[in-house]
Amino acid sequence: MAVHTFINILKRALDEEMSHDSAVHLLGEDVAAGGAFGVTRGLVDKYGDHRVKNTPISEAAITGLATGAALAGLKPVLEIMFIDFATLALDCLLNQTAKYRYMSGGQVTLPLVVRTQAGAAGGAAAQHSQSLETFFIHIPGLIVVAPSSPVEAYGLLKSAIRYGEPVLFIEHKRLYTMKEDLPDDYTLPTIGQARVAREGSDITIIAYSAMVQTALEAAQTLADQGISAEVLDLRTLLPLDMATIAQSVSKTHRVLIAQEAVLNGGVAAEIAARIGSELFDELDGPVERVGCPFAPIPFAPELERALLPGKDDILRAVHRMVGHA
Amino acid sequence: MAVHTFINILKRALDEEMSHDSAVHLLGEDVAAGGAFGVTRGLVDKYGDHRVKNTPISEAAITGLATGAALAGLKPVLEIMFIDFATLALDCLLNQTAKYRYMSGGQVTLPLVVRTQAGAAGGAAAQHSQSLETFFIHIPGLIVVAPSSPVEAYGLLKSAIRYGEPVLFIEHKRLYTMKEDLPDDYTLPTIGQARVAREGSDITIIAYSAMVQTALEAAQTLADQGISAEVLDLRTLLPLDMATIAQSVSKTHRVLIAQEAVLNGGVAAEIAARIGSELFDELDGPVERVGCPFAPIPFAPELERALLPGKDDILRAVHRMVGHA
Amino acid sequence: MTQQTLEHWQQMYRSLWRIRIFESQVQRLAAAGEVPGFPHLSTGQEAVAVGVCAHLNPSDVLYTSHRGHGHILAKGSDIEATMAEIIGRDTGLCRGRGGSMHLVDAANGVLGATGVVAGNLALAAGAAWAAQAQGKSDISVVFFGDGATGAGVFHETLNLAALWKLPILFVCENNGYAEFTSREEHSNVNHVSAFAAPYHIPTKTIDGNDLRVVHAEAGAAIAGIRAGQGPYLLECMTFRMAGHYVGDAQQYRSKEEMAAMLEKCPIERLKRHLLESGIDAAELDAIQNDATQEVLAASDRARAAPRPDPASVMDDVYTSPALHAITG
Amino acid sequence: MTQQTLEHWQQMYRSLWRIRIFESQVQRLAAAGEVPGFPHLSTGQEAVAVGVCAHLNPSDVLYTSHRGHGHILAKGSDIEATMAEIIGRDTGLCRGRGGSMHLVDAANGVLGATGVVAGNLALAAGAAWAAQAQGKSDISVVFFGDGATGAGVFHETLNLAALWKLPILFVCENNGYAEFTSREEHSNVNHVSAFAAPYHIPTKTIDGNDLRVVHAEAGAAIAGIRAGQGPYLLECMTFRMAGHYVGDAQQYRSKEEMAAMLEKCPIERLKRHLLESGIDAAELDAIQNDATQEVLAASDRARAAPRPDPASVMDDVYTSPALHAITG
Ligand SMILES: Cc1ncc(C[n+]2csc(CCOP(=O)(O)OP(=O)(O)O)c2C)c(N)n1
Ligand SMILES: Cc1ncc(C[n+]2csc(CCOP(=O)(O)OP(=O)(O)O)c2C)c(N)n1
Ligand SMILES: [Mg+2]
Ligand SMILES: [Mg+2]
Repeated sequence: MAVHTFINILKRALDEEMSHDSAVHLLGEDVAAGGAFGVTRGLVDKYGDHRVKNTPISEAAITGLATGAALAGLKPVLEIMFIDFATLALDCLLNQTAKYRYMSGGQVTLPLVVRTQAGAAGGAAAQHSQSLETFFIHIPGLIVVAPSSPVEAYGLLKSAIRYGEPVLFIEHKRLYTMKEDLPDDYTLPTIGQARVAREGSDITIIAYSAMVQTALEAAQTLADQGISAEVLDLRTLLPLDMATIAQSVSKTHRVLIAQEAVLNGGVAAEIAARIGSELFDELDGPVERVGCPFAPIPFAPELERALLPGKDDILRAVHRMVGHA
Repeated sequence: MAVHTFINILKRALDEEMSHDSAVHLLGEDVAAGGAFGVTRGLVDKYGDHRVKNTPISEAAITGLATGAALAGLKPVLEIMFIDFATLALDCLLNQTAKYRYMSGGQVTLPLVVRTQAGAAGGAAAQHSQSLETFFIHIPGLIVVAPSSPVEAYGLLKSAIRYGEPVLFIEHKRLYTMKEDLPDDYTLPTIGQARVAREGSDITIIAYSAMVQTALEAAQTLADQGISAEVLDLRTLLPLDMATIAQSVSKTHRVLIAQEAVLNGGVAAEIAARIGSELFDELDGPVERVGCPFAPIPFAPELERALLPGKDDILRAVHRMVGHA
Repeated sequence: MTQQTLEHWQQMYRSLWRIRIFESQVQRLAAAGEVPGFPHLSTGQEAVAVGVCAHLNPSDVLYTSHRGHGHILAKGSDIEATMAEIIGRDTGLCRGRGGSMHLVDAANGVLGATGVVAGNLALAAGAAWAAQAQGKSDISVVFFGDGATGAGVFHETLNLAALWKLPILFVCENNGYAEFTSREEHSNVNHVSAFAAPYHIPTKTIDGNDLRVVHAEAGAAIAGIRAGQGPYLLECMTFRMAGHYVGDAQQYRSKEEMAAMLEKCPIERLKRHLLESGIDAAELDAIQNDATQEVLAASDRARAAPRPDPASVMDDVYTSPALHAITG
Repeated sequence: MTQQTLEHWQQMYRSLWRIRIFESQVQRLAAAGEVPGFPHLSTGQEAVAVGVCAHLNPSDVLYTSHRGHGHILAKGSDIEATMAEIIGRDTGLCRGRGGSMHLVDAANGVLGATGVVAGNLALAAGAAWAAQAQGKSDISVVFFGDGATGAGVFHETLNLAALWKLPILFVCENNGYAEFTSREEHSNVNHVSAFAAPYHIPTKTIDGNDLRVVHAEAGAAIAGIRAGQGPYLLECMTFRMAGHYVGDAQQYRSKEEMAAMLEKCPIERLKRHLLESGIDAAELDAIQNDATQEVLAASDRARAAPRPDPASVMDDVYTSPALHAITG
């Protein structure tokens, strides 16, 4: 067992996959220097600059390049420095990458992982703080993964690289310095399966990415107040693991979904809609959502804090839903 | 009163707004020739090529150009030929256009209309058939409008041009040849207000764009079967008119939402989530959705038909929800 | 002419006709309502396809635009399967999922057409990168129109290709139009080859309607690429004899312009040359007839093929069939 | 030197120092934890800002990148309000909503900085189009880094600007780096000015650390633009003396490189020139001191200003306050 930060364990996952499969190549802006956050630091020394490739600031072309390389036999792991700039890659991801297999009638496979980094922290402001995962769950042909902790990131990144589909892998900047033990007997998670992060019986809190940590903190406080909250970590946003959700909801009959993204048209809306339809009879009350109010992320810390959803928002919502403890 | 096609009435709206406000300028690929569908045909002869400007195939730059021009005093109406290519403009729309007013602390206004064309018809295939409105309802700062008929398009386009916010205006290709009378006493609709397209009492069908016509056809059939369906035409997808929705749901207690876009993470999910939360006690059964299964739009007509949601899907859903007539 | 060169030119003459007849047939079928969507014909531009693809192996990768029928046939894809795809049949290259703008024939190195202008230039660079990374001698070729050079990703891709010295041939078919708008209204840059200079990418602007010129210049360019010299940009000046898509009445073009174009028809030009070289007119007619028969017979077989099964509509969204159930 | 030119150069010397001191102060405040986010300093590049902006009127529109403090101060924006924004105060240019990368001062023609590399080049072209359409004589100026030329929209914008003959000055500050990666790893194109040639856009590569050169060349370029000659691309070769952002340890740069840069400091160079022209050293010291006092006093006032009210966080998402309620 060893302690790892999120950043270091991602590097370990990349290192292991590169050493076991020579088709795996890294590319992205500054990846040879380690990228903006140091995730890939040092890998160029081990694998050379033909497998760890710096790119120009050309999000559209490098995404197309990675897509074309995946169609031609490589397993590229592309880094898009901030998810805010993944919009520059969206034409490719939507119109080429995700549709290639379908449009070709199944002739091709496209083993590609696009790592990117999302979320708000520390005044990164409106163009470096967004949570844009929703765009990608609306794209047939993509897989979307959003790990909630270092160990989760390790396992999910390795699984994603081996998965053989185009995967968007979203890392939350607030998690980068989080530390966690990697168990010796660790086994890789299955893409598409959610995880019960904490068991409970009064209410289900569904979350993903950094919000899982927030939900766990809230659940701890709720426990002290006599409310037993189950926390689900979705892990994969596309596809959604409705089976695990159904299991939990059939037990708790109350659901709160928490996300950092703006609520309108967000991932939580899809989950709420599905639960509202498929599990209507299990519900003792409305499915509620916690998320960002409908505004860009402001710069000043007071404003950023005021806007971003956090533990208190979860607590308030749960209290409203189950009655004060 | 005069009969107009969707295409011609859009041209009339543009013509009227250009003649009454010299700040209104058109730009886009082939707009001088009329655009791919002839909407702007002839306007260059009337207003000159300094107000009806052909652009290169540069979706990112022309969207930025229109944004910068709006910030500097023009009221541009930009055409993006297919919404499928609006992804190339998304970085600008998301990171610049929609956020400018907020990020500047309210210093600027941005009166801009981006007209685009969406939806599937006649084998246009995976890259020319999409319904991507969901991307845009997730962007604080934008307004999203999707008219359902010629007269609606006329009024909403004129209102959008005068509105003073950045508006995405989505035209459905299947509606282009639809004809409708423009009443002499027509008054412009208010952006943000939905419309009851047909009154009913057993179930509310919420739709927008071409799907409103499909829903109206379904409602007619349902009426023959003794089921009274109310059809709401959202008109504006962002913001959502929850007041009109609430009014209808409080009457019918059953809701079906119909969209052409793939369901997962779509506009209907947001509506379902809001109704599930805000109107939970009004519901006699689960809120259901009809939409496209999770796949790209295939080319062959048999496949396109098999995938696209239509009247029969609405009928089936309603029958399930209210019991066979 | 030696027997060998003679046969070589005869074969290319045949290849030109196969494309021309194929697309006339697409046009006919479209008029009869048998072609879904809006196919774009390369009529008048066939010499580019034939001259470039003559130098390609099946393992070389080809990407093309919305106007790609000719390139794909010239690379050797099956006529029947190509036509079957364009008319939406289950026996089509893509089982009827793709259509004219999304033709893919992976087994033949055709990685595909795209309906997004400039949308696959970077993918072609990716294929070149993969070949380079895998130590293969294959190259990547991508065809695109002059309008595509207005798209930013074209320039991003040139930069990457030059920087990484990728084995890729960029072939621009400059037909002077993007849809209904002439080149002058799109750009001050008359010659697309000008875009190569900043990156030190070798380039040439050539007469794309002269098959002999295209063949020679493409051959030289490809030899250089295979020798490790990195990317090359070949600009072929040509004319779109048909409308932008089948059904375009081309009111934006003058009669003079249309007439001048006919003069430059690449098939007529090769024919004149072959006749001058002493080949028998009857022999050329026989080639033309033969190509016509071949294409029409393939087209008929394609038209007799079954339509896709609606129940298969969710196939192949993902590699794993299990995923459809989860997300459908 | 005439009295007038003397005063002119003294004012620009002062302007250089104001920027230098301002950014040292940002760095100090950042180290003390008073600056949210990750500000980027233009230390070493000030001559570009001062030399170009000396030719601008308040009604000319300025756009800049993530490294824009200098440009904005040189255009004449208020020091206190600029600092207040960078430290997130309610009295800041953008009421604390924007921060260092999103400075906007519309009343002064500063339409803003952006955190998206190359993200506002086309907006700047839009401002130029609006001026042209409205028959104004204003021009638009956009500053960007060499890395931004890797982005497709840069090329799309050049094409549009040339085609529409827009009154816009593109100013590239080529500092040889994009973040931690040197220009050689980004592109084969050493000089950004090479990108202008295909479009026939006039261009020059100049020494961006020599204020006199920048001032003269920018003046000539802007005069041409105002005279209706269309766009101009000015490439200023310069050096980023600070890290990419405050906190960057710059381990990717050698000691020699760092030392060589100091030699080229634009302020030292102007100072040497002014001394050689016979200006008194004491006078220059006085200017420096004066600028220092001005900036530090403004900074102190900014630091004493109130923080934004959290209750105002939903203001200005839309123009109409009614919309917040509907969508909030
Ligand atoms: C990104 C994008 N924008 C717009 C279109 C619509 N469109 C289809 S073909 C075309 C013109 C293309 O011109 P060119 O590249 O010269 O190719 P050509 O048709 O002349 O062969 C346009 C604008 C598109 N398909 N993709
Ligand atoms: C579209 C986009 N991609 C990546 C980034 C991350 N990033 C910020 S600054 C920068 C380097 C910019 O280099 P250059 O344009 O030369 O400007 P400089 O920092 O040297 O002034 C990068 C890659 C970004 N902000 N935007
Ligand atoms: Mg063309
Ligand atoms: Mg730089």
